[in-house]
Amino acid sequence: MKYHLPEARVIGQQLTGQGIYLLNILAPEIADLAQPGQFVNIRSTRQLDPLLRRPLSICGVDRNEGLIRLWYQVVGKGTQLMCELLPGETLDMIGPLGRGFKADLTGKKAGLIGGGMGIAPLLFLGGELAKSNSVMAFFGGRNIEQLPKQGFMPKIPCQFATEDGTAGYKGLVTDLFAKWLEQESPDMLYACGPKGMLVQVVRLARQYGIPLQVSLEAVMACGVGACLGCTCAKSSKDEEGWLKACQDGPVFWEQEVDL
Amino acid sequence: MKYHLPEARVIGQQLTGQGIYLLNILAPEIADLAQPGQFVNIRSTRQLDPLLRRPLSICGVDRNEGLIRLWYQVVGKGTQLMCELLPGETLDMIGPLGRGFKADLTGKKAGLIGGGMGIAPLLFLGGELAKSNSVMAFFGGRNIEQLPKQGFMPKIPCQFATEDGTAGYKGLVTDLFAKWLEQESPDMLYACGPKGMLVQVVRLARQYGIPLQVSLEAVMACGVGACLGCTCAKSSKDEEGWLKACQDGPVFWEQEVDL
Amino acid sequence: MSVAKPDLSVEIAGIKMKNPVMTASGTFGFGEAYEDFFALAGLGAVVVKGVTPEPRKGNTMPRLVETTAGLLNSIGLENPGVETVIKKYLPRLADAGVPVIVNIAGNTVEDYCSVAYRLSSCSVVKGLEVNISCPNVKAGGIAFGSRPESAAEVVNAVRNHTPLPVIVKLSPNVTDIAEMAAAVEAAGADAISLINTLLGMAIDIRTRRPKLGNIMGGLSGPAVKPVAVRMVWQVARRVKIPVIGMGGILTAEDALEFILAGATAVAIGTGQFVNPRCCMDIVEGIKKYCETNEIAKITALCGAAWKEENNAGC
Amino acid sequence: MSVAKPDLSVEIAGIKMKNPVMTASGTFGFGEAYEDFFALAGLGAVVVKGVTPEPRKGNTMPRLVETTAGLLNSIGLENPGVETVIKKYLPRLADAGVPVIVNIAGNTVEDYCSVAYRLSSCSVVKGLEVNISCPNVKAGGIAFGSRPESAAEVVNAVRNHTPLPVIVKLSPNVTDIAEMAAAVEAAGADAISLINTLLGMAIDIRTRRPKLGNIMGGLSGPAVKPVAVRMVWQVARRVKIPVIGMGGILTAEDALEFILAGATAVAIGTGQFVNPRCCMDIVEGIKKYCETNEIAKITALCGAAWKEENNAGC
Ligand SMILES: Cc1cc2nc3c(=O)[nH]c(=O)nc-3n(C[C@H](O)[C@H](O)[C@H](O)COP(=O)(O)OP(=O)(O)OC[C@H]3O[C@@H](n4cnc5c(N)ncnc54)[C@H](O)[C@@H]3O)c2cc1C
Ligand SMILES: Cc1cc2nc3c(=O)[nH]c(=O)nc-3n(C[C@H](O)[C@H](O)[C@H](O)COP(=O)(O)OP(=O)(O)OC[C@H]3O[C@@H](n4cnc5c(N)ncnc54)[C@H](O)[C@@H]3O)c2cc1C
Ligand SMILES: Cc1cc2nc3c(=O)[nH]c(=O)nc-3n(C[C@H](O)[C@H](O)[C@H](O)COP(=O)(O)O)c2cc1C
Ligand SMILES: Cc1cc2nc3c(=O)[nH]c(=O)nc-3n(C[C@H](O)[C@H](O)[C@H](O)COP(=O)(O)O)c2cc1C
Ligand code: FES
Ligand code: FES
Repeated sequence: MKYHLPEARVIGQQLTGQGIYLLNILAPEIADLAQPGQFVNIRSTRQLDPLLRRPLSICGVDRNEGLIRLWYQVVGKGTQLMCELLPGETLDMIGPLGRGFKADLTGKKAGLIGGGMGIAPLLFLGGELAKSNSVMAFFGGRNIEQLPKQGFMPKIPCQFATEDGTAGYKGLVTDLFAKWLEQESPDMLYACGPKGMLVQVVRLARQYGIPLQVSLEAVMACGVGACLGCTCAKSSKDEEGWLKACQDGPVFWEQEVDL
Repeated sequence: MKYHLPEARVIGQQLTGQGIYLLNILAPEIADLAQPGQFVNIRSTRQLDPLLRRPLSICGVDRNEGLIRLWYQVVGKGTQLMCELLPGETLDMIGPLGRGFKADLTGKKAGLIGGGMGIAPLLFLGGELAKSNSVMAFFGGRNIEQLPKQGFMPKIPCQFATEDGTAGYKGLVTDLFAKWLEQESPDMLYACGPKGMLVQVVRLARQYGIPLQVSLEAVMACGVGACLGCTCAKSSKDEEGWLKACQDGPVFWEQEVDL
Repeated sequence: MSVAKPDLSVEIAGIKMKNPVMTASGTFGFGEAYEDFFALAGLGAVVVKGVTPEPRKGNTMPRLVETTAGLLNSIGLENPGVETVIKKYLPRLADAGVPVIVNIAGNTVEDYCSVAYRLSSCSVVKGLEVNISCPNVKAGGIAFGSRPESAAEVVNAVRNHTPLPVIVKLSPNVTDIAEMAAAVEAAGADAISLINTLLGMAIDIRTRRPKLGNIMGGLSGPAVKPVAVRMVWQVARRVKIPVIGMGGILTAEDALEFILAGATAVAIGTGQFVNPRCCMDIVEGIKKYCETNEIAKITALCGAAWKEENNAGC
Repeated sequence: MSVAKPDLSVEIAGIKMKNPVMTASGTFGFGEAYEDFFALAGLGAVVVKGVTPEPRKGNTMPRLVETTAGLLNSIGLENPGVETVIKKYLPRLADAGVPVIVNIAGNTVEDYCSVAYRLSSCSVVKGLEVNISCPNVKAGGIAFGSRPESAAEVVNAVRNHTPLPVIVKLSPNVTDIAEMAAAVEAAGADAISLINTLLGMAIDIRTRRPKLGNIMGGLSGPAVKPVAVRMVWQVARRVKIPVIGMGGILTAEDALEFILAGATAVAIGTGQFVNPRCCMDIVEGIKKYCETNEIAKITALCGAAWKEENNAGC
């Protein structure tokens, strides 16, 4: 079931790093159903510029309070308008959308690899997985501004990497992850982030033979499978056709897709 | 001289009646030059919907503080966005624009007739004229909500009319004005308001042989004489061509135009 | 005073619709995408995605670019092919309580005919919408819909391969839309729908390359509405068959503009992406307009903007 | 690293411009309207309002309607006629330090020729822009610019009545813009400018009548940009003469899109209404882009979106 909340109320918004915001929205129907890896599609103006909704991963929920949390970076006019929203104002939201992570594990060991804003869905996922599994997260960004902060981080063991060394390991998050893989044997891997990072993670997962789920991005118009705009290439060369990031994904088994 | 203030600061905004707002903006350059009857052309969003500026009459200035005052009704998306502006926020403004009222009178008697939001420029004008002339204003609206209130009214004698009788005379403002004309012999008349009202005022002014200036409205794109979109019909049948409301007006001698 | 229960029903080429609001092909999947937001039975008709004889993979990515108040798409008619559509997608629509219209496409006249013929035996299909904006491979890729002769050829051929009502969907990328309309009317079209998308493109100044994988794409959304209303006006004044208007409709006010311009019905495409209840909100808005303005039958508004002009002239 | 002083100068048919930013005809009066906001000398060229042999009253009101991210206008070529323009308006531009291009219009081929001839003796005029979107009264009101033959006829005739550079301004309301461009190039055009406005209309659902006094009007502004970029791309790849791109340019990013699509220069119309310093902001923005991206000469970017494509293919 998907819900359309034309007037979901902003409960609070805070800056967590330069140009990066954490937004709390009252959306009980969506909070109730949302699974890690799913997203919402948002309009934050009644005007027609920007015209289309903007997809954002659900980064956390508070089912008691009926809240969902988004963590996003301002990159253009849609996110700019969003970050100007004050508590009490409303935005127009559809969700929960898409196929989330398969995370029905118990007593397993899971590795999470996130880069940039791709960390957002992994925060939700990490909290859920940690309830009955052992989890290790690897989160990387260009600098400390891009990393998640105490307060909206789930309580999971986590290693940070920044390209400029302002926090954690100086370098790529995949380096940290590769080192960890040398010693550990996780049962499942989850990744979300820039394409270059995903390609590395796929390589490592294959090398060690560990199942991997990746969350992909694509430009979207409808978000609900109607427009066929958000295609991702299927990996199997024999089978014709594409996958829809908004409906078949955004989370795929790495074998399903051609990055 | 016209100024472009891309970030004129909102100092305060208040509701003066249902859907009608009084907006104070810091715009020292414009406040300095503005003459009654002139207008500003405003954008209150950085997005491209609505695309064009919206013309609003200058309803008052505070030259010491560098403020201009606008009094407007919310009728569509441009004015809706404007009324949501909070103190400290900015709007993009060009002004002062157009030809204002000829008001270099001393020791004369002037009559002002305003209907609906057409009262806005007459508030500025009335205050200026009253400094060295005797002024009587006739302001009408559909109901009490539409009338100007103490606090932003210049101190001039004034008779109100409302169509529903919620304030002042119950009926048309032109009736009040007509009665006044039976007893008084003003030297100059000034009118701004809906077309039907202006037609009546012109009829009366001609009947009594009193010079009349009218302020007209037209849909505008540029506001500065570039697009030729805001034409008003010239009255003289022999001479070809149109007048530009934004440049030749918005104030005209009634003889110049064909209402 | 107001009309209590305005009659919103319209008829297009024998297809009875409870109201004039349809979906635009390619923006509503096969009717399943918006089922969580409203019931199909609330619509006047459902027009499904363009169907070709064989499955089509569609164009390369990226396929979407947002422009100011518009959307450029280059989906490239991705579809599972007519057989799969008949087997997997149409059956679900049998009990939806709404007429189903299938949009058909092809690269040759034979393509169109074979899809039309194949769909004619499906009881769920109540009409065909012929998308003539497709490139004619035998004519070097010039769209069928860009010349009156080639448009008429397709329409005539399809007409002879189906007993179903044939709605012809015109391309707006032409010098004289009324001439195109007259040509397809003469060739046997039962109704005309317009506009398909305006050909457009966008360039990324960072990469210095076109933003769409396919370089060019079709522009839809509010940006194109003035062009669409103009074309509906021109076509409705020219032909006798009913017109379905579309292009940038997001609200009931937009829809009414098209109806006043001469459209018997309207279709919503990009509007659904913006508001997933768009079609239903429009049905309700049209109803309210009729109530307030004492319009007993919506058909009375069709073309009123120029019919009243004519009356005024009498 | 960055280029310290990028060379923004371009040349269109012998007209030397210090940068590629021009005004669009009909949106800048005769150069006086925006003088409080920036000096004309900062522009690449000034293109003034369309001029006809006799004074024109223009169309009835209302002449403007805002649409979503667009503007419909039906000014109807209001202008004081060529003699008054020469006497009253052009002299003020003599010392402005910017090339002046006069847009010319007419209802017959003779109209165009007489204005062209008359303007050729004015030293201030550095080029003519021929607006072929005007209705040809001898052909029942069909625009000159909607058929290659009639477009070529006007251009050829004007070419024979002036030694000045002839820029031909194409109408976008055609099936094949590249064919139109090729026709006017063959007929002697020195440059091509595009796009003029897209024919559109809007209806008031309250009065149920068209919003424009003239019923239809021309659509401009951001809404049309994707169509304009596409047409510039198609035309620039087809012809050898330089192209001036316009249609919805509001920012330097927009202007660069047109340049990458193949425009040598760009013109700003509706953008000036939105931002009275639009042209100047664009000049500065282009300069900054060149600096940051190490573009020593702006001409290197002309058509880069497809020239690089070709290179990549080698
Ligand atoms: C499933 C999904 C989940 C996402 N989750 C997050 C998240 O949790 N946090 C976050 O910061 N970002 C997330 N993104 C990216 C986010 O959608 C874009 O940053 C946002 O749409 C940009 O909008 P804008 O108007 O600010 O920028 P624009 O001015 O529109 O564009 C800026 C850049 O963003 C890209 N973009 C624009 N529209 C879309 C779109 N509809 N889909 C994808 N990319 C687009 C453009 O290609 C461009 O490169 C997610 C994207 C997807 C598809
Ligand atoms: C010189 C001048 C002075 C004005 N002064 C005042 C004033 O002091 N107070 C006040 O309340 N209103 C004034 N107006 C009217 C005001 O400009 C419009 O109400 C406003 O532009 C509507 O914008 P919108 O986006 O809210 O409405 P829209 O949704 O754009 O339209 C609502 C209505 O307003 C009309 N309108 C829209 N744009 C314009 C435009 N550019 N010019 C004229 N009419 C337009 C439309 O025709 C429509 O009927 C003035 C108009 C002019 C020309
Ligand atoms: C993503 C997308 C896919 C489309 N696919 C088709 C199609 O398969 N067949 C067709 O005839 N039109 C197709 N169209 C055109 C629409 O049906 C419609 O004519 C056009 O979008 C204008 O309407 P709108 O502005 O309401 O979207 C498509 C449009 C979009 C945006
Ligand atoms: C109000 C207005 C008047 C115009 N007058 C003319 C004209 O006289 N001659 C002409 O060739 N084009 C005219 N145009 C078209 C513009 O020059 C330009 O081609 C078009 O508006 C697209 O550019 P834009 O989107 O930047 O406005 C006019 C456009 C507008 C908006
Ligand atoms: S965004 Fe429309 S199908 Fe995925
Ligand atoms: S608004 Fe453009 S000339 Fe008056």
